[in-house]
Amino acid sequence: MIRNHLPALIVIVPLLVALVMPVLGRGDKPWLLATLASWASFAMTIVLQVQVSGLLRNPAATPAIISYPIGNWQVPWGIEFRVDALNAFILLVVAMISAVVTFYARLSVAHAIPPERVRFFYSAWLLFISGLLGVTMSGDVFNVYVLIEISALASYTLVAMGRYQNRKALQGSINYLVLGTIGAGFFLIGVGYLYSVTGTLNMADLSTRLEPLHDNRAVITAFAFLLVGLSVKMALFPLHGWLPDAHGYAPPIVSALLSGVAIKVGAYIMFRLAFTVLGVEFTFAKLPTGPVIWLFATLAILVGSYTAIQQTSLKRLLAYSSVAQIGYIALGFSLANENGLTGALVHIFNHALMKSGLFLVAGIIAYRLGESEIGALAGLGRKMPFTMAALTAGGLGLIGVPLTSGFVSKWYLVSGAIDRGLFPLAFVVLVGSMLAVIYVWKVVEIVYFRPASDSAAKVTEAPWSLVFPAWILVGASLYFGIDASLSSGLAQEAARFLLSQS
Amino acid sequence: MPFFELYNYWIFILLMMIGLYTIIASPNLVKKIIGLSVFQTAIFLFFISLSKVAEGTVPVTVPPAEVYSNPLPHALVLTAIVVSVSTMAVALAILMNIKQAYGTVEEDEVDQAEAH
Amino acid sequence: MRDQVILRVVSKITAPFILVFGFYVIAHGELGPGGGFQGGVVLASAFILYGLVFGLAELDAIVPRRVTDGLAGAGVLLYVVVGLVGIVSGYRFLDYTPLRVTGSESAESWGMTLVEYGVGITVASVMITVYREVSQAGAAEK
Amino acid sequence: MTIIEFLLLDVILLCLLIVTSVTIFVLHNLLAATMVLSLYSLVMSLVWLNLDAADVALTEAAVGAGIATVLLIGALVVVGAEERKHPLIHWPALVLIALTTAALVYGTFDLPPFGAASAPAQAHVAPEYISQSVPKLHSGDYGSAKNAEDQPTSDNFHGHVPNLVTSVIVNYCAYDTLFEVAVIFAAGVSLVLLLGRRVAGNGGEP
Repeated sequence: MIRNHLPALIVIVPLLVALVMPVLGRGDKPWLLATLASWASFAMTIVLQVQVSGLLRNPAATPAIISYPIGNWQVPWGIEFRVDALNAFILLVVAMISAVVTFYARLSVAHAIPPERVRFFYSAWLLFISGLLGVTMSGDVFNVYVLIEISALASYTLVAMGRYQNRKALQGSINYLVLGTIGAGFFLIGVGYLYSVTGTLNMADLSTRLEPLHDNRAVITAFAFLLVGLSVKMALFPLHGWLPDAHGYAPPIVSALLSGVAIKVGAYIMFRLAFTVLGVEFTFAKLPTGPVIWLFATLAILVGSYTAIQQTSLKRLLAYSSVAQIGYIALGFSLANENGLTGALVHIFNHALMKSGLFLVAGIIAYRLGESEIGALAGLGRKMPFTMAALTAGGLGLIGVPLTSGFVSKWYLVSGAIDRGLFPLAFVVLVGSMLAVIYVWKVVEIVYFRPASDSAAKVTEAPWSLVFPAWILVGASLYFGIDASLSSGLAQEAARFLLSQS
Repeated sequence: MPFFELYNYWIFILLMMIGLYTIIASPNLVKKIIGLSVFQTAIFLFFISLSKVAEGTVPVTVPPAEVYSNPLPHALVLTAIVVSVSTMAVALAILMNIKQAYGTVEEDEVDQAEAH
Repeated sequence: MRDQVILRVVSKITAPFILVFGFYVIAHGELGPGGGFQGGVVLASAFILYGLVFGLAELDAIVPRRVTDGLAGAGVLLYVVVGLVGIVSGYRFLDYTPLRVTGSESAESWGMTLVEYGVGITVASVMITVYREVSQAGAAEK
Repeated sequence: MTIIEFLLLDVILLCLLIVTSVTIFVLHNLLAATMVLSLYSLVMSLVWLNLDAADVALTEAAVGAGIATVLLIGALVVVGAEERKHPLIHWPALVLIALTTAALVYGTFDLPPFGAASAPAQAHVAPEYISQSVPKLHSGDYGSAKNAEDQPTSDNFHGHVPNLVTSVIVNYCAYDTLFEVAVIFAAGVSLVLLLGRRVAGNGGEP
């Protein structure tokens, strides 16, 4: 029975647990329930992925599309969950990262949040996850808005919870809130314009009814506003201003989910609207979306990486690096060919593993040292060997060294750029990697080649319950660098699906 | 004449822009939140304008009428209003924390306090 | 305001009427303007009035924080459970068919009514929580 | 009410909205700005009433003029009600707004005329909402998007809810509404997290 209701249950399970959180007591029970809920969602996502993907079935088949009309109302009247090769893949990323990060959360949250608030923290945490999972599956544009807003609302609060370490988290949170709400407002205007010329909110129905309307000025405006709104949500340059403070000062597990997953969900909606709702023809042939996005993507890569080099705090460095990495994803999007899209999608997967892993490492450091200044890491290479090895391995992935998963994504991106004959873009990817070498080396050098300060002399390796989950993510990112057949296979399937939509 | 066909849309744009201007131009964070409320409410006006049918009535079928205005945008706006007031509540709670931490809610003063 | 006898008496007398009116607005949503959200706000206003007149401590005595915390979740929970009934009885999520009132011509369903009450319960409890937290923060400031 | 009366009322109320929203920006006393904001909400709810959105108007009056005002006043008690004087002209903002306005107005030229009964929003999907004859699917299974079993059943939902807005909210858009309530819950949780229980000796804490 459960097998037939996965799209609904994946979202409902975390929501359900979030609801009972406030009546739980102190102690580990909230964490335990949250972990169970997030792993249950993850398990269901895997089953759903197998149901959808043609690659995982034997013999390999074309990917299925699963439609789940909520309340049994016929589409387009009712709201529909629609899972295809694209969002099954994104869903897997969201659920996987959420599950591992929640598993890690226990000590980190107990360290960062006053005990009487922990259960409310997990409640907001699960609402955040539930919203992200829902956005990924929803086939109704207004429903997407509502779900984006619930995950955003929860994340504003979660970011503000970083104030117990640094009051700047509050400033980051309010900026994120104001910009995020304006972005959501722009998205809503886009939805309104589309609704007024088509009379529908369902994505599949929209795409058929928009077909004859490609010259309609209202549709062009709607697309522009949807794009701007989503660029705010995914922190694409130059609308990334909220990201460094929000991701840099939030509690580490919140940064891990924001940087690893939340901005990717914004990127996913962009893929969804551009390819399956409006179509390649409209987005890339009629409008100059390609050049505009690759311009901003290039700037994001260069400015983000360059600013990352100048940071003195590890978490802010990682945050600026996320600005650059979103640039790579947008770059792949703008190429709109198979290799480019595969690169972007597989980078969503790979970067989620690496960046969430690295933020978990930053959380371990904050747990042990109480701060995340890079200078404080001096000499920790010997004191905390496993943690620092994870930091290094994740950093190598950000650079895109061969045999790490970062290399796989950049390989596809470069081939995508060359396929289109856009050699400067291939060059930008390489320059971005060079800049990443500088900011990663800056950290690695301090960790391994500087003598430990007096305060760091007594530091010991962190508990395994923190190091192990961080290593699951970093280890997975290494594994998918060596054997990329699963990750890039699914991404390629999704890319082909997107290109077959027009 | 396009004016009578479209003026409601243009007013929504004007109101929205006044809200957006308030958000950007006011350094006071509370004022920004007020601006945000003006901005969002203006977007809702757009949706309600879409639902209006000339000579239509309130979409309640008791007593029955010939033409009803479209109930769907009404339902959407009801949801969106609730979302917007929830966002406002969270924003104000964050501001109270900022006041506690920095002693001010003027954006530039908060920035200055951080620079030192 | 604790010395104001008239206020105290009047608010004690009106509170039950406000509550009844709140439930009326929730139930009336299917017929005319109104519904769970608006009714929930009315319900909460009865408690907020009580809190304004008698003070936060008195309000906490009638509705302890744990009760509002629990009810805030319980309202949404009721909604989700109605949805899950659809799944369990072989339909889909949020399908109200199994909750139909049998033999009713208008096919009125329990699903719709329960959902409206779920909304009302959550809205009322959250409004009370909001009032509590904001006025407490204001009191701490003085 | 004739068309002319309707338009006249609409235009007058919209002008009031412009006046109030500009006043909000110009006022430096935040308490006064809050009051004008609640006036803005009230006028807005009248506009919506005039546009046949009774439910929305009622909610906006309760939320915008009620809850939002109370929240703002509560916050102003803590953060202070006086805004520091600042120049009214902010050039980057003006440029940004000019661009946004241009884009939005450009789009309006292809929007269906205001009030047109033939507009797509009125002609597609909406008639079934109004007649409450939305087809209902039968099975609880899925396999592919076009499942043979997923034919609409003859057993349509002919429940007749007089208030069509409620009918849309709790039936066809029930999922939106579920998450709308979840947003309210999230706001409650957020407030407890952000403000909660910082006064010593509060009751009810385990």
